Amino acid sequence: MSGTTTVARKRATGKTLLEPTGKETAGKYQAPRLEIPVTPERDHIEGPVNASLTLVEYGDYQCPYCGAAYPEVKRVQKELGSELRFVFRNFPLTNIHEHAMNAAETAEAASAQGKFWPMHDFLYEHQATLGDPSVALGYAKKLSLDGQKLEREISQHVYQKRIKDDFMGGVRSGVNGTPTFYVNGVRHDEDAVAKALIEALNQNK
Amino acid sequence: MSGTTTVARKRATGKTLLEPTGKETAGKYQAPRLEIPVTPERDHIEGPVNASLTLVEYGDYQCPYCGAAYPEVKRVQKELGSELRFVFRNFPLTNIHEHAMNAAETAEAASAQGKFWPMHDFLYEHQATLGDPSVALGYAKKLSLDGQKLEREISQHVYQKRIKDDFMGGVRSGVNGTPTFYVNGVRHDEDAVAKALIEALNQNK
Amino acid sequence: MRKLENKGAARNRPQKPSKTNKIVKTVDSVLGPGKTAPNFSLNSTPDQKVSLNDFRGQPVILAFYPADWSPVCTDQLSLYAMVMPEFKKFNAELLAISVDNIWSHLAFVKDRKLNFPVLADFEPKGVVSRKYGAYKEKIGESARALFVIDDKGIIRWSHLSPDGINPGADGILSALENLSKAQVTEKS
Amino acid sequence: MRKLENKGAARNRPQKPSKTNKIVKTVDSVLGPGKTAPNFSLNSTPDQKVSLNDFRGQPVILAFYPADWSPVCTDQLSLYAMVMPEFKKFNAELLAISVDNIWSHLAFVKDRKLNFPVLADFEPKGVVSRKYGAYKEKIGESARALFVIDDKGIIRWSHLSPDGINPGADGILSALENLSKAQVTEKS
Repeated sequence: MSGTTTVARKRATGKTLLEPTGKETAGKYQAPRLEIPVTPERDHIEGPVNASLTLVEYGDYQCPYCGAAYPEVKRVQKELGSELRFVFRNFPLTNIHEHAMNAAETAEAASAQGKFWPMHDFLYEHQATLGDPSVALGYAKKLSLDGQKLEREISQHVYQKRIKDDFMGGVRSGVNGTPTFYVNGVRHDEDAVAKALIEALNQNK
Repeated sequence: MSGTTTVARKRATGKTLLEPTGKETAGKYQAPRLEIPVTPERDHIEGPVNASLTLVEYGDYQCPYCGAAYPEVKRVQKELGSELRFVFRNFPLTNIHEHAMNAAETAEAASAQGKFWPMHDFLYEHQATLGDPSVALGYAKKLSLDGQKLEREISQHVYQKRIKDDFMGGVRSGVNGTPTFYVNGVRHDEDAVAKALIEALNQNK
Repeated sequence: MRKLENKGAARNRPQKPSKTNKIVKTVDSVLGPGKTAPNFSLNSTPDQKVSLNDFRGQPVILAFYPADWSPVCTDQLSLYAMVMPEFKKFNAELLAISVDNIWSHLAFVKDRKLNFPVLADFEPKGVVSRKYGAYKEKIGESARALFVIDDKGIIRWSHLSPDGINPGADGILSALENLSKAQVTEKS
Repeated sequence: MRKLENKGAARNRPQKPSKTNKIVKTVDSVLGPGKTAPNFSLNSTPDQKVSLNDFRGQPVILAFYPADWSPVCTDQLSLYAMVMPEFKKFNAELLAISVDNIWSHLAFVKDRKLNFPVLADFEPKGVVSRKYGAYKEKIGESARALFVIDDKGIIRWSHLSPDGINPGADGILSALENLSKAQVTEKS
């Protein structure tokens, strides 16, 4: 029997898989669903909190594919306007990206001072500088953030638990690399380009 | 038929290989021989020029295996004393060792001022510093070399042709990696350790 | 999918490998829950072999995958290296298996910082993958198939990924959880 | 030999792989001079195939070798990358062939900075190596065998290395020289 079938059935019925299920017809593939619902109190949300369409990204600031997806998301946001809320969650691949955790901590520390999205955008627009934390700190100054507080919170890893919670939530939702997108709660297994994302968002209303 | 046989026969008879040679008995493997004879006017020789035993090394200053072989050669020299002449020729693997050519040029430039062996030894004893040319230049100063001349000759690549000639001569003699040793004119296909080198030198007198 | 992955890698701007292949080919042969997991002994280093039976008494995750070095930013195995601490909470071992040679595996493990054994189903090519129904005869590679095996060597969950879709770790974690619940029930 | 190579790599102090295996096994099957070189078509990238016949009209060096990523400081192929300009003086192309997958080859080519095609005799495993008598059935790898093929597709020189002995480039250069002399004679 097909393992794909097994998963599809599990998601549909919640039935345990511990007994052999015998021969059965292969089911249609179903992409994993977002297991951690969007929570305005916790999540970073760009766009109206109650928008009809939801795009969630699990991303890593150092991942080049996330860097490439960043302008695509901007295009999606421009196209769909107030119909869309965009949610960013952390999925730093610290084993292969040495600066990913520090960058995520920087964005979260900026968030504590109300500037998550400017810092998020800055980090993706300056991916090549992530090895030099002074660049992002310089930008924090421009944003008139409290630089001492920012630096202290980063060095004390105040937001590392939150970031790791994001990560494990992503794992449970079937994040399988970065970036992974969820379109209205369903994992987007197509290309991470504006056209495919917009199509999926409109289709899955 | 065996290609090994073909090569062995070629080396023995000089016969061309362009005609099919048909079925024949497999011959005994013969290691390649040194095609470029040791020339006191050109070669770097440590030990009596007319010593009865000759050890030739084709080496790369950045290669870690050459670094590991360096103390082994010292042991061989200590053991055999004036019976042995040791010859070092350049085989910089510039495609994988970015500092190998510069190091070889440094040793050759020191040689022009009569200090090949001290610089050769220094480079192998400081392999980890090859990325910082000031280290070897500092040593040149200690040796009372003309530092300006040394630097000029290195930057103008005065000895690069000589180094490349060493390299191609090595290729024609069957150098197949670094270090490659020739014991009394025959490629040493055993381990590059003192014991094996001494045995081969004494056996091959 | 492979072809698309490569196109992505060749462009100047990095682009995530396409996952647009919607036609899902199901393979009926992958071993399902309830079956005894066939034992095997494969090299994990040039000098060492790993046998499935070495891990009797603890859960084992088998991850068959097509090829070392396929050009994705984060591949399945890098993700598993990150999730290893979670697997360890269930006392589970992960063994990854492909038909690549052991030298390739060693370099790959080092490059991707993998923290679990990667086994060479190299010669005869794919013999272990075949036993699990996780071999693609036409292309000569292991399928992307997952198995969770219990402490007694019985397969309790299996999953075959559609072509080009990296399965993530969620299915494995659910299976390990179910396994752990079932064991608690058995004991009580 | 493999085992010894690995031991060397595992030690703290780098040590050159041992080459002490003195027993030379000769294989009678490697194709010899005078034979027509069997044509083949193998992937050099996931999208591109290279055929021997593409190079008709110029000398071709075929270098079969056992495995990508075997842990030697300078392997045979890195040496050939250095000697490429010399091969080019004879207008010769070099094609390297092993049973490794194309992704392994791509990563290996990048890592070792190889400047010639490296072909995947991957599936069916070793089928081209077998045609040249350059396949080791027991271990499922290509033998370390060299062929110099002339502009008309005839093998003019071949060489099978003893186990663990890297053949260097001298034999290839001599064969190319002889080939070039013979062609001058033919024309005059």
